[in-house]
Amino acid sequence: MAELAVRCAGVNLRNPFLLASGVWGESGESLAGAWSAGAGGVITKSIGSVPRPGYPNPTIEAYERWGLLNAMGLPNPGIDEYPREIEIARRAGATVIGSIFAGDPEEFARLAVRMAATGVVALELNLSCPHAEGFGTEVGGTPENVEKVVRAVTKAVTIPVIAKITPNTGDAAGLALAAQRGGASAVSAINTLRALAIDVHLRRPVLSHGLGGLSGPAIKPVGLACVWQIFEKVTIPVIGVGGIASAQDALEYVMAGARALEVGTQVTFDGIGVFGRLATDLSRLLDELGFARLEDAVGVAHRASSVPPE
Amino acid sequence: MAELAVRCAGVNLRNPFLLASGVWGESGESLAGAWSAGAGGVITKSIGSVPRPGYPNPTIEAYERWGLLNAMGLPNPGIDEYPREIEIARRAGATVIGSIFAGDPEEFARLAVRMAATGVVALELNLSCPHAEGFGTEVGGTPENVEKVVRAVTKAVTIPVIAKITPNTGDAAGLALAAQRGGASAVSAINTLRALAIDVHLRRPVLSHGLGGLSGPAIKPVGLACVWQIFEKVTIPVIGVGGIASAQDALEYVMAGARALEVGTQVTFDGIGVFGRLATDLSRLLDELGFARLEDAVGVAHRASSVPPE
Amino acid sequence: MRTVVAVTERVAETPSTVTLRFPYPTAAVPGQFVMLWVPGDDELPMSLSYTDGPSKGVTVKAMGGTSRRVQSIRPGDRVGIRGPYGNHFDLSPKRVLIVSGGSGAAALAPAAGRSIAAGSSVTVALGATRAPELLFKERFRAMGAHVEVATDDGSEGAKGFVTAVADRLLQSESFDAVWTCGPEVMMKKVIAAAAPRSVPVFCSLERHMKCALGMCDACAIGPYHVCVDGPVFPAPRLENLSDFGTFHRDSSGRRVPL
Amino acid sequence: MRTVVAVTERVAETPSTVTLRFPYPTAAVPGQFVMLWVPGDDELPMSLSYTDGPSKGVTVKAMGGTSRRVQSIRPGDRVGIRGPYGNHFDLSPKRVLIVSGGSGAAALAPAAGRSIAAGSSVTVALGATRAPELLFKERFRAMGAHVEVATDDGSEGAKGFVTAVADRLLQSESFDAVWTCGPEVMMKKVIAAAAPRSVPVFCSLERHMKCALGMCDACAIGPYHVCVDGPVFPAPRLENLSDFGTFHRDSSGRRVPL
Ligand SMILES: Cc1cc2nc3c(=O)[nH]c(=O)nc-3n(C[C@H](O)[C@H](O)[C@H](O)COP(=O)(O)OP(=O)(O)OC[C@H]3O[C@@H](n4cnc5c(N)ncnc54)[C@H](O)[C@@H]3O)c2cc1C
Ligand SMILES: Cc1cc2nc3c(=O)[nH]c(=O)nc-3n(C[C@H](O)[C@H](O)[C@H](O)COP(=O)(O)OP(=O)(O)OC[C@H]3O[C@@H](n4cnc5c(N)ncnc54)[C@H](O)[C@@H]3O)c2cc1C
Ligand SMILES: Cc1cc2nc3c(=O)[nH]c(=O)nc-3n(C[C@H](O)[C@H](O)[C@H](O)COP(=O)(O)O)c2cc1C
Ligand SMILES: Cc1cc2nc3c(=O)[nH]c(=O)nc-3n(C[C@H](O)[C@H](O)[C@H](O)COP(=O)(O)O)c2cc1C
Ligand code: FES
Ligand code: FES
Repeated sequence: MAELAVRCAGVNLRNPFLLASGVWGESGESLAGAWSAGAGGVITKSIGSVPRPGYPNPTIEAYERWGLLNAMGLPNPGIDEYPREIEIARRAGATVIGSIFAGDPEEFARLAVRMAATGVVALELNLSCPHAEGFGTEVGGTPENVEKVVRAVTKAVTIPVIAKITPNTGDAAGLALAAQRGGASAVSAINTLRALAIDVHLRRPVLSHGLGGLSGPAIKPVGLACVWQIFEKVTIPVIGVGGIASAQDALEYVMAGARALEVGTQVTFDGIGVFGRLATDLSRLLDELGFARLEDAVGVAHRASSVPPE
Repeated sequence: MAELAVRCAGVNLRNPFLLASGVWGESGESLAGAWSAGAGGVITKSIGSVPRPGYPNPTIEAYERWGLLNAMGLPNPGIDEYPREIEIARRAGATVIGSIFAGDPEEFARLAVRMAATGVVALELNLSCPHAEGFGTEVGGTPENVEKVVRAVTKAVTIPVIAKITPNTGDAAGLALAAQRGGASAVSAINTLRALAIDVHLRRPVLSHGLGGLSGPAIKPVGLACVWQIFEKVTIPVIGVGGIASAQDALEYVMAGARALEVGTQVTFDGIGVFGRLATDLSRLLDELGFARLEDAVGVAHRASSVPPE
Repeated sequence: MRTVVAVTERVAETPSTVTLRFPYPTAAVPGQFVMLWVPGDDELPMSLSYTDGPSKGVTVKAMGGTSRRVQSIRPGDRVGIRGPYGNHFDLSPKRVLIVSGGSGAAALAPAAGRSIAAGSSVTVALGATRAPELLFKERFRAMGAHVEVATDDGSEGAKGFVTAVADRLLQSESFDAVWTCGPEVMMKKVIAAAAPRSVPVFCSLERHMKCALGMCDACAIGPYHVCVDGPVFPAPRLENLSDFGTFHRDSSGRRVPL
Repeated sequence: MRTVVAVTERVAETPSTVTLRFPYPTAAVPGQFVMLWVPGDDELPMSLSYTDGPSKGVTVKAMGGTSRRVQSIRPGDRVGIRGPYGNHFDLSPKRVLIVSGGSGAAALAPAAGRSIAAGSSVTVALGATRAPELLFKERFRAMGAHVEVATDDGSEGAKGFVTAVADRLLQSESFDAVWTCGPEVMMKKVIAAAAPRSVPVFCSLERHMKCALGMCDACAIGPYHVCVDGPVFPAPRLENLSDFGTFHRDSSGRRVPL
């Protein structure tokens, strides 16, 4: 069986499949559950400085098995209470990455210090929420802002920092490059695509917040393009996320340049067992395609292609 | 039956469903065919100054019935030969809108004059091809460029000008506003989302060009968000496009702010009969929901919503 | 994924509970719940109090803002429905004791109905704060269930907690299963009462819900998500959960005392 | 949507044509085509010259760059396949005349095979530039078809156009249908020859193709898209099309003389 273990952003992962932030990540038991279901690591729900209830329901809308729209509104228990949950996950042996969000570089830095103190192996900075005012494009929409936030955080903590890049931009690679300049150990892409659903009977948006973010298989082609473009520009590892539902999807991301992967929405469609299945299937697929190690497949599609990137 | 006829961008449409640019739009007979199948109007393939063969195959990849990836590479017969095709469509009685693409404002203006001379009722400027170097973000990626191109064109011609906005941006509404400043009579949104597919067996991108554009149902939620945000900012009419497959999809766009609609990918999944079906179904749906005219539904979801736009 | 339906019927069941009926042909099983969207307000999980046939129903108790708003809904008003979600009661036991506290009867009544129709005998220990709040008392009786009542103020039946009635019934009669829905402290007592007699207990839990799809983690309790692993849990799954009967999570995911 | 397969067999059929066989279990009907992707080069429409069973095949004539490249493919090399696409020959006629020019036999051979297997009698007028280029002559004979040959240089069979052979056969025998594939000028002549005898003619057309999904318009001829409305057309659909036999469209969509 092909070797799935990878080292990414200075963290050893038993396999590349991380639980994506915002899914099963509010309680320590759920994080532990994802770990024991076979995830290579778990990323917490994005945690802020204070508890946040999020938006009223409806907060989600599903499209068959190909897409999911959400505007949870970054609900989270806040950094004062959350260490308890991380402790539960760590006691279960999980490799935990702490996701945080904030409104400016200083708040990010303060939060980062608190999150690092919980013993997480790395931080992921949510620079890309498409629907929470003040926490999305405001901090992650321009290379300048991305660089400032990442620099503030990398100065404040010693653990690796992963910058999660928004796809709601004309130039994801430019944002990733800014994160690299700011000192990020890796970038992850993509978060959800800004999106909307309307109920024609009620003549109003379905989600209480109106705008939300699209995830699931529908965004895989978009995530792949972002990872591809980012891989061409940065030297730090790229973590691929968006619509991964099968080992083949995973390998597409890896060949486009991803060293690790995050899986979110598919947990809804398949249950948490998706992690065990993905790892087994990917190992088999690599065998079949003649790769001894996942690592050997990272970015290979760039070499084959005779076409210059855009 | 509810009234589907609308006036949009100074053009009278017998129904709001326009054939989207790039689908069935290379030959005059096909344009005429879409018209006789019931389209409210037809938009030509984007035409350039000289003939362009486009990229080699593979140029498309389909995802079941929810998405389609393409990088045709803007193949077109060029403005010297294309008037022949428009003539065929016009003789068949079709309301024809001429789509053009170019590399800078001056070329846009020159082409616009030639296209206007063919007797099309309006122009659509393709400011948003996600995969053709020099013709996509370069001309449509910033408000400054959009405004310049639109102004150059509106100064050069007297017929209405529609600016087609890219969704590969953090701020589609800002681009639309720039188009309005430049004198556009309407904006259309969205073009395809930049996307990629990789063949894991061959370790290379599927499309010969590598990057392409995603269309079809998968992008409907994204298109709706763009139209929603644009409608909040501009006073000119908005034309909704992206993933329209049913009357309900169409009405979502209308309630989000669209006065007219374009349909592309669904022609692949349903055949050209989709136009007749959409018109009949939409008229029925409007009846059922108590709208006497399509016009009465334009933008109504904004009024119901208590939530401020982002 | 949501269906917008016009409410066809509104029944004031007790001073604090209202049943709404609406057309929703999707098949459902007693114990399952739907997400009920009150446009412009919120979307709440609600057990189906009527599961059979094309017309479904929910029975809502006035609690906070949204449930009060639900009560003001009139026939013709439109709500959004998605679901049904979650697991359900196993209807195979032949002699069932139902222990219902407050609005818990909403989840239990359709289970009793199908069970009796299939030939089981059902006894209901029905609790409420006071006599007029006894939910579905007549409905249970009309089905052919044997109903025993407890009220906090003694205005009808035994005075005090319904768990005392349940305890007595468990001592005097034999049951194959106990189904219970109501405050978690009540359900904890029911589990304790049934334990010496080795009667399996199934509890229907309520937790804050957002997605109802097993994703957002809002409804997490221990290793479970009530929306997909529940709402019905066999007692052994709950007994070792420190939060059962003591803590739940609020909308932000903070653990707060029940 | 594409399946990448390893070619299992390569057969040099004539000096200019090569058959590639590959595993592709999806069902296909004679007349349909696939899109054959030569990684790193291009993707071309190719009629299935073998439609039955899990192993399909295409037979490719060396034309321009890509088709030459196809010919250099060896067993074990991988190609992408999608499809089959398009309509197919109606196999119900009992007495069929096939008129094949050049690589047209690729589309016609499997139709002949199934037709004969179903009890029809098939006569083939097989044309080529010279004797070694007569594609599938032995294959047609082995099926039980009656084969008459024409070559441009007279190196085998009648000297001259295969249409002359077809004309003679149409005069001397009775047919229920004519199937033809080859250069459009040839097919035009076949239509003309069959007209006086009122035998319906079905032509398999080739046009530049990109999507094969009836969308990109590359393959438009008159009101039709060859990829979805064809490739097989009954003659009356073609007769009034000004481009039939005269113009096609190049990759840019320009009308260029055939
Ligand atoms: C599976 C399930 C079935 C239920 N069935 C019924 C039923 O049949 N009848 C009935 O009256 N109630 C039922 N409930 C409870 C109901 O969903 C609400 O909790 C209750 O109506 C109070 O809502 P509120 O917004 O009016 O109260 P609030 O004043 O907003 O809050 C009161 C309490 O309700 C909780 N609550 C608020 N929003 C939610 C939410 N989205 N999900 C869960 N709890 C929430 C709060 O945490 C708080 O503890 C059920 C809950 C669940 C989880
Ligand atoms: C439905 C259909 C079935 C076909 N079946 C066969 C077959 O069984 N055997 C066979 O040898 N050929 C077949 N062809 C023709 C084949 O697709 C190519 O046109 C031919 O192989 C020449 O390709 P090339 O790139 O080598 O030539 P080029 O030198 O590139 O071009 C030569 C000619 O081929 C045409 N061509 C190039 N690319 C395409 C394309 N994507 N689609 C269509 N035409 C193209 C050009 O317009 C030009 O006229 C079929 C075509 C169609 C439409
Ligand atoms: C319900 C939900 C909540 C999410 N919450 C967060 C979050 O708090 N922080 C974050 O960085 N990403 C969040 N995301 C985005 C995911 O982590 C992921 O980037 C995105 O969903 C794409 O991956 P997927 O298609 O596998 O779900 C959330 C996604 C969903 C569906
Ligand atoms: C094959 C294909 C070709 C296209 N070509 C063009 C084009 O030439 N000019 C243009 O403005 N848009 C082009 N588009 C974009 C469509 O007009 C439309 O904006 C997009 O596909 C979204 O709509 P849909 O989901 O209904 O297809 C093309 C789309 C497809 C699928
Ligand atoms: S309500 Fe979201 S996981 Fe249960
Ligand atoms: S090949 Fe695209 S329409 Fe036929």
